[in-house]
Amino acid sequence: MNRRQLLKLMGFSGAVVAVSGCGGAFGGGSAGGEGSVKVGLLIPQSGVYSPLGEDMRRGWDLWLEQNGGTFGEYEVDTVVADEGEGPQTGVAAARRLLNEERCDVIVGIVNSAVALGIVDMVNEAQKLLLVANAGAGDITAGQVSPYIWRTSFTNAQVARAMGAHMATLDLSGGVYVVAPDYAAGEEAVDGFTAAFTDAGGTVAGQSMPPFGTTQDYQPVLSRIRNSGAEATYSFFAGSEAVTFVQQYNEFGLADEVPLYGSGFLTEGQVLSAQGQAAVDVRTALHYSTELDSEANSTFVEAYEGAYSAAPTVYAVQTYDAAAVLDQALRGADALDGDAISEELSGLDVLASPRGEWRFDGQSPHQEMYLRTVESVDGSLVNAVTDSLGEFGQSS
Amino acid sequence: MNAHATVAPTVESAGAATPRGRRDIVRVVLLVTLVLCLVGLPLVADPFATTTATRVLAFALLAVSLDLLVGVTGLPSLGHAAYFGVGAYTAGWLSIHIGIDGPVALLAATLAGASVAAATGWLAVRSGGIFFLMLTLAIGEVLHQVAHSWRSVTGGSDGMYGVPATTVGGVDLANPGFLYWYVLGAFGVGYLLIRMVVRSSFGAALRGIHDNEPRMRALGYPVFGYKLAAFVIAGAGAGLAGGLLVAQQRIVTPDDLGFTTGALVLLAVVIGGAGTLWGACIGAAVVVLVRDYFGPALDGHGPLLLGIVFVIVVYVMPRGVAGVAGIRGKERAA
Amino acid sequence: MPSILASNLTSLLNGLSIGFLLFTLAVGLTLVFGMMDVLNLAHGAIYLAGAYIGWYVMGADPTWTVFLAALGVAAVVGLLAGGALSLLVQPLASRPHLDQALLTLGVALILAELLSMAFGDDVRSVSPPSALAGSVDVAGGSYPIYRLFLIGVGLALAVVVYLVVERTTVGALIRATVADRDMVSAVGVDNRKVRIAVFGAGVALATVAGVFGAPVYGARPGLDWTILILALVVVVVGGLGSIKGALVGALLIGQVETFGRSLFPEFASFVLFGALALVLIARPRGLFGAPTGVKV
Amino acid sequence: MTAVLSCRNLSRRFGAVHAVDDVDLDVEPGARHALIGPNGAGKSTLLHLLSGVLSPSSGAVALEGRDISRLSVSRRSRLGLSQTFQHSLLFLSMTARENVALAVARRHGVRPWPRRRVHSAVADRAGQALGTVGLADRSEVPAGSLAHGERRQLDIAVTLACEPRLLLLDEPAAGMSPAEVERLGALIELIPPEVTVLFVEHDLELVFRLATTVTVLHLGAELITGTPDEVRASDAVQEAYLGTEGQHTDLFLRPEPAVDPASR
Repeated sequence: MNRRQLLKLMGFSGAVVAVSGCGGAFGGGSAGGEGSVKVGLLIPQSGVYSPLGEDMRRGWDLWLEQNGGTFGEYEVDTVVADEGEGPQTGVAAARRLLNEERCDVIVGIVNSAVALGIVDMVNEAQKLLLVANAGAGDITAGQVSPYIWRTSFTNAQVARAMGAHMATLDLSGGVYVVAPDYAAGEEAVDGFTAAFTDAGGTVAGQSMPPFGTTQDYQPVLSRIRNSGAEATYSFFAGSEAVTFVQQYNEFGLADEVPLYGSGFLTEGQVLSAQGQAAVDVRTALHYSTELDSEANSTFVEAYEGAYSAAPTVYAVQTYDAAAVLDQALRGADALDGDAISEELSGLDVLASPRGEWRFDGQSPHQEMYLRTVESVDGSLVNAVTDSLGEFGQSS
Repeated sequence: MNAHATVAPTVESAGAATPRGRRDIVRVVLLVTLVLCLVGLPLVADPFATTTATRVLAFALLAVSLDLLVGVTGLPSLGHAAYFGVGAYTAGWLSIHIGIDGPVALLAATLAGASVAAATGWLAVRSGGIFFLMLTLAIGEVLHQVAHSWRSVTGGSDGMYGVPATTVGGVDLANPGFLYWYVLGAFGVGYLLIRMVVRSSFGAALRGIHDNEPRMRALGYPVFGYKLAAFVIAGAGAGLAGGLLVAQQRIVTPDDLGFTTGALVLLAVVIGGAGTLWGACIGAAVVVLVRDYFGPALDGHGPLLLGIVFVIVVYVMPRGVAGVAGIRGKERAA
Repeated sequence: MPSILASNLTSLLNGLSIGFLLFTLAVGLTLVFGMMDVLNLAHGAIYLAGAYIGWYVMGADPTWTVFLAALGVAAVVGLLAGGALSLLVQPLASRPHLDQALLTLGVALILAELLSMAFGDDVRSVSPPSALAGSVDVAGGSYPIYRLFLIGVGLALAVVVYLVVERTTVGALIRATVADRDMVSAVGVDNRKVRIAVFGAGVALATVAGVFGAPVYGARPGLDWTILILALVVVVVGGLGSIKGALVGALLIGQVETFGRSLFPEFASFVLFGALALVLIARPRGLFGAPTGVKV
Repeated sequence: MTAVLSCRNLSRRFGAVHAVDDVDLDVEPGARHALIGPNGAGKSTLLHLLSGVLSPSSGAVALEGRDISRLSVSRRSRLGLSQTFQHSLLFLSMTARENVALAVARRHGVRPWPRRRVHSAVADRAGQALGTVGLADRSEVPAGSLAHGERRQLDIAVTLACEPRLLLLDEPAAGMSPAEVERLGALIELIPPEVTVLFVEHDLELVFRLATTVTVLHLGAELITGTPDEVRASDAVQEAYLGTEGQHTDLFLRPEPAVDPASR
């Protein structure tokens, strides 16, 4: 009986909609005023990723400040929303930016799950999403969406660079591979292992400790020691990177088995928290503050002037996101996803503090650097010791 | 056999009939207004508000199902989100890989929630009070880890994404308004079913267990079985709610069955006043609005607002919490 | 193979040091529960406050003096915070467990946010006092001295707690209260002051544990929940309200977290809660919890 | 005639204490069987062993010839063995009628959906049971608001509503005023003769008024079982246990502090 009543109600409301044909949830809506572009900056402001969010915001603000706050002819109106720690907050915040704030473009996103979680939303809204950090390959692989582009990296891309490099070292005892047990960790492990073994390297062992709940890496460190490996490749970020690098040193492995990793292992604030334990750790990444180029030194100087802090790769990626949007909006005749995407696919080489890069598909094709942590005047930096060649999402 | 036995209890109730009848009319009017407002919402609200309301409904059903445990049976669970997640993953997986119709996915989600609740609940319902709280927390965390680690099925921390828009009879409900009605309908069914359980003799027995478990045993009730049954029904409700969540959110991540979700839904039940199902819905609305609507705009201070709400509720709304009274007494007595 | 023996020895030792750190953490939680019937879910956030105090006071290269100063500051802050929390909880004394637990959960959310505002969201790592920095060779591998120090601290604390509880009048009152709260109040002991003091002491143990733990776990947002869950598992495994249980539970969970994880790396995510579930299946009230289902 | 309830070699130890020590007991059909003895004699423990609240260390309990030693409280209850508790255990947040209804409803089958006809049958039966114990006009009062004596009455109504074959009463008169005890006595006398009653009671006057058989427990063991007159006349009880005639009332009538665990 209840069900019939319910169905009746549903039918009734359906009829109302059919008649009225408009209203509330069913209406469309277009973005802000003439001559301005509304950008939703979706970055973590709370939770464990918030330091990254801070860097991203600075990169974004810095570019706008340097370039008069406009993309092409458009005034930029930035709305910031909190991505939080994951999709529960991030997806809701994205929806707010798209539906409530009616943003034309969304920029940012640290957590891959958030990016993947809003794919459908972006597709349906036909708005551009420019990912400025999240590294899951799937975000821009296999045409998930024509509207999702990225100015950062893929997890596998960075790992492959290190894998290819380590295969050229004389490590007859093999390399031990460690990454947290989650999607990004797995992508890094797969990317590293494929590139490393293809080039003739031997993997001495592999551990994937639980993500987010591991406080103590001693069991892993014991296994590394017992494996007889001559080097360790690791993928860690944030607090796990701090803990891992410090314990790697405390348990005496740093002197015996050199530590390598993807660059997030020693990037930004993480490095200063690790302190001396991080010295001599070698990582691969597409940026370092120590890059010797004019573009970079100008950028670093401006950044340090504005924020009294050294820039990070996260700031650069968002800085570049602004630059990319600027280029695209110079040519675009509209602010919808199709128009901007078309402009993006036509872009050539982009100049950036990280060096020149271009889009390979919808993700950067860029040079990777070998970085070694060194102590310079009492503070730690990622000195650039080598170039690892150019890598794209798939090659 | 006793003179008192012949006293007729009907005299009193006959006298009370008229005011009660009037109260019933007021109630019906209120109810109809409420239903009309709920149904009419997408006609006036913008898509964002409509979508938020859809989320509120999914979360409210989760809270209602938890209320069956916390408020009615007196079993405070911190791990109820686990069954919510199980339902969401089930519905999501079936939609992605088999492409089944929305209502079928919901049914599957309900069954999955119930089966996992049955498989894990026997462990939890052996205990009560704080120990039940901890065991459910442990079960929730284990399932959370499974969601994290079983990447081939769940997609791990990236979540199970790319869930297609819900279809009903082959028509897809990409429009937030239609989706809202679909979720509202399913919510209504779930709510009424749980309300029916609460009002049945079984529900009375559950309240008896809440109030005085040893006495229920002495009356011959198989208490363990009843608690397990309540746990399974609550799990089914949570599974259905999970199916509704994925219909709206179209991604499921391990966070959806984590500790935070479990704690938030418990908060929702407490805000609304444990033991009253509609109260749990109001609590759910408050929690979702704070988290999804106001939270993202607060420069990252959403959790602070939530904490303050938490504290205020515990202090200022003791009636809201009255339903869980008795946990303490029971624990002593057991 | 000797190296496998060595690594197992290291695991064992490490489990011991983690276990004793967990004990300093859990004993406060279990004390407050046993005495006041309050499951203090703000314990993790309070630990984190202690860790931030450690970070703030100790600086880059701390000496013994600075380390002791940090412990002192943490203890004082903890006592005051505990007293305040006890007053917050007081009005809810007649309400069920869940209400008080929920209040402390709200306090935990607020405190964590305040800490994040005050200290930022960066990961802070803390150096041990310089005398304890560095590593020594243990069983063929090197092992951080500070962790050995933690074993000593934990042992000392266990002895102190034992002496206080078993040999002093306050301890007798504590034991009596844990055994039968109503009896103690019926006898006419004004335990209001005692309760404030015990709450203060329990919370101070958490902040002190924060300082001790800072050189191992650092200080960062989110650590509060990790720590809370570990502490809860410890006290539930040991039996809520039992101090002996907290010790045994902490040492057990310490081994589970190190030895268990190294024995079953593929199930590392599950060993903690697996152990909890196993203990509760066998003994629904924990190892040293009150016996179940006897009285009606 | 076989005993309704019998136990053989029943023992229960708490650590080194033999609370119940090798007790044999037979309760005849229709009997009003009293268990007496001073505090610590093991009366309540024995009752709990019979009802299943406690499990025996050794020995067996049989209900109408069927071994029930390993059955749970609720199984025993369904077999027709019901009990009241020393401190009335009631559903304090529910009305008196709802308390009784819970007892009645189980026998009508519990279902997770509404059944109007059964519901009204249950309500009628509950009202009747309340009438039987003299609480008809208190049926809509929450059990928590009832006076102590009324709670006892309600407790008995709830237990009777289970339609037991054997009723175990644990100190039904504890904490009652003389007037209430008088009413209680009348109430117990009204229990249908086909229901066997086994009760523990300190109030000897009530015991000798109601009992057809009396068992005296001492230090966990059975001292004597017999008719009230036999027990009264027993030298063993008089001398070894009750002391002199003048003291025995004091021994047995010491009022117990009435504490209800569920109301705190």
